[in-house]
Amino acid sequence: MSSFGNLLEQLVKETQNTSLCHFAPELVLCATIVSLLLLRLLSLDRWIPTYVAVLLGTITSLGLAGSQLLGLLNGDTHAEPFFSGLLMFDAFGAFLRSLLALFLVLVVALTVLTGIPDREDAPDFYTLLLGSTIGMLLMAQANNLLMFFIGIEMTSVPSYVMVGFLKGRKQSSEAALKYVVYGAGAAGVMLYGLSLLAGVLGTVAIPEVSTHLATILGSGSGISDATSRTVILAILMVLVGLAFKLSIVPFHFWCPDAFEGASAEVAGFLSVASKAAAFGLLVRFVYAFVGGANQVAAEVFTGLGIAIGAIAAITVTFGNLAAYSQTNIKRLLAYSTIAHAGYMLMAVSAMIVILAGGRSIEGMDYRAEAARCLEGLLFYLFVYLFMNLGAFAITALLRNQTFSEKIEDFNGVAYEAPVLCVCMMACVFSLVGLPPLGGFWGKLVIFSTLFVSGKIHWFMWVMLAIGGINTVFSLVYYIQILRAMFIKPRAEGARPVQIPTAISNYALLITVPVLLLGMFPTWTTELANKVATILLN
Amino acid sequence: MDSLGPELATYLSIAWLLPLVGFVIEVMNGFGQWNRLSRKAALLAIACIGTGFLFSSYAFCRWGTETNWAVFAEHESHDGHASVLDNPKEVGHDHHAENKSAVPLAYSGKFYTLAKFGNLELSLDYYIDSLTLLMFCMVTFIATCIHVFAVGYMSDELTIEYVDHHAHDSHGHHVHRLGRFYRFFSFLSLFCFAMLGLVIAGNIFQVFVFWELVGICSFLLIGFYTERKSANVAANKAFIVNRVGDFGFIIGLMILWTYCGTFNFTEYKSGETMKPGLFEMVRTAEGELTYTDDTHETVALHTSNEHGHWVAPQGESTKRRTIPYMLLVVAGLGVFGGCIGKSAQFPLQTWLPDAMEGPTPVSALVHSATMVAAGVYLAARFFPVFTSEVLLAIAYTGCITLFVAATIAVVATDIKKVLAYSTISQLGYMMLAIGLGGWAAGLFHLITHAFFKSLMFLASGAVIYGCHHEQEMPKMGGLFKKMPITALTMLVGVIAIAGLAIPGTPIAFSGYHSKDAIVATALAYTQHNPVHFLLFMTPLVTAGITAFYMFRLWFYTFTGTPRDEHVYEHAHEVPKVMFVPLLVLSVLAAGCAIGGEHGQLFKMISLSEPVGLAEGVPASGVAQVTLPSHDDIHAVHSTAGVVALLAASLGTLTAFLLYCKPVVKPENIKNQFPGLHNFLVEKWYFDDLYEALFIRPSHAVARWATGFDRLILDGILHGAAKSTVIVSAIDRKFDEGFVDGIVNLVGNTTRRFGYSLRVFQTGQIRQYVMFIAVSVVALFAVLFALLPKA
Amino acid sequence: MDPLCFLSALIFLPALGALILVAFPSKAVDAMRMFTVAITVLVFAMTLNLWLGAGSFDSSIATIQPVAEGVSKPWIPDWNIHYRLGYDGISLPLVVLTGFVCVLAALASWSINKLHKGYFMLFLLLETGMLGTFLALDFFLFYVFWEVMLLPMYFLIGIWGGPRREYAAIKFFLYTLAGSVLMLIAMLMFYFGSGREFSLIKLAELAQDGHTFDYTTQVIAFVLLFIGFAIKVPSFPFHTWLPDAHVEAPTPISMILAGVLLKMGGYGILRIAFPLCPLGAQAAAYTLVGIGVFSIIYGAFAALAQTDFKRLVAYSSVSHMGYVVLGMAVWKINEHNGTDFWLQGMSGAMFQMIAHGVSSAGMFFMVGVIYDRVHHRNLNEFGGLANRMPLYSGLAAGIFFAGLGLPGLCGFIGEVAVVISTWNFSPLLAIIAASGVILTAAYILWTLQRVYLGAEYKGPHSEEIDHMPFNAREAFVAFTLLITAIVLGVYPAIVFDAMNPTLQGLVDSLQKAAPADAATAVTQALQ
Amino acid sequence: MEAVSLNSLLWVGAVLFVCGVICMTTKRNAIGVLIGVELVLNGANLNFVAFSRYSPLALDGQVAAIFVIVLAAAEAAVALAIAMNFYNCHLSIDVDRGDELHG
Repeated sequence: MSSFGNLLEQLVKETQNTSLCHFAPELVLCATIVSLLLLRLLSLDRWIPTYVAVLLGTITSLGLAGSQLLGLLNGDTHAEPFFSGLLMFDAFGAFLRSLLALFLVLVVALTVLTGIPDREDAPDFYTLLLGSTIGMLLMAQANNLLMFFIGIEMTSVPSYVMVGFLKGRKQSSEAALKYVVYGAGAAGVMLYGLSLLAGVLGTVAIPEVSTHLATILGSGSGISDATSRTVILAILMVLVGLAFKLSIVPFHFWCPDAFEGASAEVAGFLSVASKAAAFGLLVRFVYAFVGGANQVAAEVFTGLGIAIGAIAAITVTFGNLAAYSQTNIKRLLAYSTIAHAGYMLMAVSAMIVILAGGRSIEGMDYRAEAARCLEGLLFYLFVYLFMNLGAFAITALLRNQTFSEKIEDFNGVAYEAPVLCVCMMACVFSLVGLPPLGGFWGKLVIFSTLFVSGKIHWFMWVMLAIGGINTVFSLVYYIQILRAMFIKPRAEGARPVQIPTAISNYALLITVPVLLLGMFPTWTTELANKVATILLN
Repeated sequence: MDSLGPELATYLSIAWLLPLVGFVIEVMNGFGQWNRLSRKAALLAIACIGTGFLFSSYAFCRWGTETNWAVFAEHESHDGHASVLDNPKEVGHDHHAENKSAVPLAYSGKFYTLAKFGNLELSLDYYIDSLTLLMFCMVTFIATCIHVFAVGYMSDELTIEYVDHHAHDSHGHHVHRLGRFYRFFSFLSLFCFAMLGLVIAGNIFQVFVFWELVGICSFLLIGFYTERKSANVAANKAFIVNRVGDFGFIIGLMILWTYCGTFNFTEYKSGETMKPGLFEMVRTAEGELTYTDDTHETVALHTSNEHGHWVAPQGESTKRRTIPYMLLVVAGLGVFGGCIGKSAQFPLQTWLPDAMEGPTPVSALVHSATMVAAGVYLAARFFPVFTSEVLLAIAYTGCITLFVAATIAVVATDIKKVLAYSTISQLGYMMLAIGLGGWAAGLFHLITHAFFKSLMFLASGAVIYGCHHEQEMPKMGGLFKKMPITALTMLVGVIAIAGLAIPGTPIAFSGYHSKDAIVATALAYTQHNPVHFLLFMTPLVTAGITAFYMFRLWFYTFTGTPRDEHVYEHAHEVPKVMFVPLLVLSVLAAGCAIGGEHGQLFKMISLSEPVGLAEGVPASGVAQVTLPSHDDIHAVHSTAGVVALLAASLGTLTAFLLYCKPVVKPENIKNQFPGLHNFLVEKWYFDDLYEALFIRPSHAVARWATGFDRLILDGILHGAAKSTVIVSAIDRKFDEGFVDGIVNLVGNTTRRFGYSLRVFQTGQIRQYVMFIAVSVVALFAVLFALLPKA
Repeated sequence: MDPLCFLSALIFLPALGALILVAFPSKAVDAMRMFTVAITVLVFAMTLNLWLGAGSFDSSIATIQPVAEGVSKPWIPDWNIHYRLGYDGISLPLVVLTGFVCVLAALASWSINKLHKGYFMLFLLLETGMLGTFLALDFFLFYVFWEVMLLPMYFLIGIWGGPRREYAAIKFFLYTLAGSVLMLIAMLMFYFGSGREFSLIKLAELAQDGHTFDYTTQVIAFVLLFIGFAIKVPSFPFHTWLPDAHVEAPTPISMILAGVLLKMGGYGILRIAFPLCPLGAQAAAYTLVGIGVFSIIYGAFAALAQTDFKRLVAYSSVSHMGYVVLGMAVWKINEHNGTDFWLQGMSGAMFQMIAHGVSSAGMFFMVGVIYDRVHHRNLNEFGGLANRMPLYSGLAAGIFFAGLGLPGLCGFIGEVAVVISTWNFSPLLAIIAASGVILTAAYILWTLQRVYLGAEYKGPHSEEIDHMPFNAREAFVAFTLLITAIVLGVYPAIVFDAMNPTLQGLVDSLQKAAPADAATAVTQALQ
Repeated sequence: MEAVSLNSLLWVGAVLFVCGVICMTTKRNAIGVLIGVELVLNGANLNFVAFSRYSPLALDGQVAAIFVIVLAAAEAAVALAIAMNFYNCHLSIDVDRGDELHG
């Protein structure tokens, strides 16, 4: 029993000394949730608006996450697993946590401005929001297949509710039902895959996966035996679950419906945050397999990378084409979200291909190149945070004036809300990927990684071409929004739009980084590169 | 004497640029403060061109003085001009003085560089020889006369409300407009500038530049009555038909530029070294081509040797510049193509009669005396580059032209059209002469023709003015009594062009001498080349026709009984300002060629004759024609003179019998040959032919070009769209108006596809979930199918 | 002033002006107009200073100035991207042209009748984009400026354009974006092929050393780049955006579009496509010449069939810009003149760009003037303007003659220099190209006849012609253009002298990198 | 008692999984769909437990199973709530009635 006692003692010690510190941002968010509930319980929310507490909590969380990131980058602290290896404390995770926390702050600020949860529902809404975020933070740090699933579920369950939060609206309830059914189904498939994976590999700890896998794949019979096939099947099922979160074709169906049914704020939140977290998870998961792959596995994973790339290309194309015919701006942006997930998936695909096949290419520092892929992904996520939130936020802000989210109802608003519309223009052009906006730089980095990985397999060049063509196509539907705002005349008798300065400032606050990231991306790219290099070495 | 070249260049440049200054001032002030009633523009224009004449004359005198007037010294020998060249030669030529006796006296130099590409250089140069000087004097003099005449002729433009009886608005009223006196003179000034620039040009590129400029002046002047559609159409036609010729011109330029690397006529200074011009490159000092092979397929281009001679480097050096003989022919034909356009030669002669829409002084200056002669001038100037094939082509072109135009002139009734056709015909004579090697004869005719044709045009202008803008001869008749001065001066011109003379006496008008020279050349030529007998017969016959239609014109207009009382009633003699130029010109038309081949004018021209022509040129090339020497021509001169005179007299007599003392009614003849008459009246159907051959097809191609996007891509689009419709089972009309170009094709296809994707997005949860299952299975299958089998 | 600062000031002065415009009250239209004109004049003065000012441009130097590798500051160091500026004989004339056309376009902007502030801001931003494109020497920077230009253009056409403005604007945008995506891919090829280098000068050196980029790479890159630039030029078959964009754009924007934007295509070919892929360029030379010739003829024929005045001028641009592509590509050495004919073609092409910048801007302006009065552009419903508006018609005739290629005016020099250099390359194509002179004359003269000549004006709004006389501002713009056309036509050496050393250097280095006509080159070497 | 082989357990799990998927895809009733989800989750759970016995996964598998049960309960609760909400709006829990959002 003493060993158990020792174990327990060690656990407590570890928890107190390191794990809780590392877990501080999440803890702050938990505390915020509790305080929200308490505030309402004590009826204090009459004096203290809910959002004040939420903002306080989220900003604190952001500060903590940021300082952790800085610490890790400066080498003050070092990467280590915590909570007995369930979670991983490293720069990659810290980066995503900071990003998510920052995003959370911005979303909360947006909800304050749009007033989407009314006073009564605010604590519930923020509870769900924060809860979902905590799930995402877990996803970003998951170091264990179980945490993998827990993180996804923690993210998903509150978001189901948030989608259906607009009470009494048919569309909203329908969207939520679709989301939940689809999500639960996907989660089920993924879990089944996880169970197979864990069973076959005999471990749930992600860092151990690669060694176990190498043993299996290297056991002589290659991948043709049942075990290997089971592993591949399992991986595939897990990827289905992730693809659902990322809304990758063909697991994207929920996305437009859910986004259209949900309020723009929620849609914006889901489109960025759940993607960022899921990509974090995907990278970790994939790296676990590919990172230590041997020669046999290299071929398999190059194939896998290309397959993912093909799916990414299909996703981009599908997202862009389907967006053509949309009349609802949220729905249009939902398809745009799908397309952008495709672009980002391209980076992952390039990373897999380079990691798996780069060693055999002479003169290629494959780890550095892979780090560039990851850098591209992280940078893209960072820009995407601003530009996509910007687009959704401005939609939400204008919706509060026009009471509609139809594109045609935004006709001519540019002349009554110039700042918002100019910001929208910047965000939209950034989404298209035009310089000197951040989206361009993100695409450039990703395209460049595709180009480099093309040396390993020509298909990556095809993807590059597809990506390029899609950039052109995407212009057509994005510009519908701007055309409505700037070129079409305001409808006769339309209600005049008046935008308070605070709202304009908020829009500027989101948009200026888009511009700055495009003109001076160095700071961010270097940061992302550092993070990526640390993860991949 | 080194300074003479630049000095002459200075004088001529002043003469050349003064009209430009005049033009600028006239145009500026025309829009500005000058009112519509002011004659200042005319005075300025006359001052400019008059001063230009003085400077030209002074340059001429300077030249004469420096050469001690050797040209006018009595030298019976045809190579008399060699003595002139005892004087030191022109700038920069001293280092190969031993060549000088064979090279015509010429001064060349550069104004400034337009562009320089490595060793290639485009510049504005001058090239001054006796021909240049002569042309300057002739052009400025005639232009001055015509300017003066135009003051009278255009005086009805001095109004603020000019009624144009030939232009109607949509209600059928005459168009009222402001008078445009100043504009007319500013255009005339611009034309003078361009024409003189063409004459002084020292390289073929520069000729092209001014070639185009005279073309545009011609365009502006033909279309002077902008309200008249016919005038606009004629102006366009003139310019565009000329451009067709210029197309050939450019091809010639391209070939020469590519193979010779220069456009200069003669040697020029590039940096510190002298480089050969086109003439030195193509011809030796003896005026012959140098072949590099026995089959005569390649011509060597000369470069400077260590002694400063222009020779072809010997041996199989690849550095030797050569030009395929065929390309030299093509280049010559190309440049001649330009001449065809400008000089209205067959088959581009159709624009000139239409160009008579312009005011008559314009016809006199631009479309008879100067611009149209520029083609002949260029053909002469560029003579050294032409090979025998080109010369033969020139000869036949001239031959056909002179005949075709003369036949049409026989049936023309518009007084100016008759003159226009006669101009074409006479230009044909000039071309013929040049093609036959009668270089000096052709230019001789150019000068004499300039005088008598401008005279006749002005006279016809006077008639038109006197008859209040009536141009149809059938409405005239008997005008001699009303306007005797005009009639008499016109008669001088008619006699001159008909080539009448009293045999055995020196009494002969200018046209006799020059045409005589041409016919003599033709005769000598035919003697050497009997195959080409038509080149003698046709001009001979046409000489008769010429006399016939010119006298027909005169008799028709001035004699007989008035055919239209109204016109006759109002006819009156023209004012002094108009008839004085007529008188001046008639003196020159009659007397400018005094002495014929032994006269000063002919000698002056001969001085510039290309080397080697005097001795004749033996047969060579594909054409195998021999050019007669001066001696040959001289030998047949009297014979030719007699037959030509005979032909002319016959023509005159016929005209007299038909139109003055009608023995036979012209109508009867007309009715006898309705087909032929129609054929001639319709101008040999050239216009219709071109309409069908070129104008309509090019408009069709234009429509095709503009419809390419719509029609072709539309078809593709419809096909693509239809198949997409079937595939996606969506039948929705889409905006056909956007269908324009490939972008739309792609755009619409993708949009369609986008719409079709909505089918999948059914909104039904069960199907969504089904997708999960199906997708997983499908992905699994695909992945396993693709994975490498270890 | 430090050259980098000066060039940056030149580029960003208009952008600064646009920012200042924000502060103007919306009602102060005249103030905004004058302010914009003042800014453009200032920029033009700076460009002139760059050209003529003491010590700023030495026309005898072939390399980039003020220093051979361009003045630069690191911009995005981890990508080795520099903010690198400089000018030489190729870009400087175009920079000056930009300054010049912008002044006149600003003066032509009086006809803009709504949302003045937005218009002038976008106008100035556009100028920044254009100047930046011409002055940038870093591929990435070039690309950024290239794209930056798109946005204002889209809105300028889309908001202030004609009835089908949305369509035209998006068409323009799509075409150019498609081109720039291709350019982007080529850019990546060079970037990674060269070991992460974006400097156009270094890339050119690497490309011309013959080892860094192999033949296949160069051909692919050239095709990508050429399509990107050909869209802008525009060459057949990438030209169909142009008529729409021109027809719908407001007059001053048409002027800029024709006067400057199209030149970027030609400039890109000379600055990037040729130096960076000499082998590819050489392999494609015949195709390029073919495209150039076909564009000349096709554009001219298409122009002949138009009934819309502006569309006609737009197609004439297609035709005229065909000479540019043609002239650049006549890459063949001649036994005696070496690369001189190619140099001539290039110089002619460059000159043609300048000349077309002047003449087409003028033509569009002249169309705009009459459009402002009668509000239609149907060629069959004009006529008689020569009497109604004599000064206008006279100036218009002059400018159209410049487009026609009349000697003494700017259009002639470029066209003729290009055409006569072509025979050396291909006699057949030379002949076809030369036939363009006939068609050009035909459509221009026919246009003049239908618009200015004739007995009377046949279209609607006849009274407006009398109510709105040709005013001094318009006359000034037209006069300036005509005088420039004449000066360039009479003394083209001012432009040729400025650009010839640079072009000579370019031609020599390209010929060295990809010897044309190898047999001849060997023979020459043996001697 | 003869020990049940791993494969047999996995087969049961697989059957559960497939049944669940079929249930999800065919049931029109929202509750039925949720039942399908539960079947799928339980199939996975069975795998975990089975592996915990037969593979090095050991206790981790059982822990995972417990967590999954908890999460499944939470999810089911939320899903039912959402289904209730849907019913309130549509007066039906036929999932095919939710077809407003499409295209």
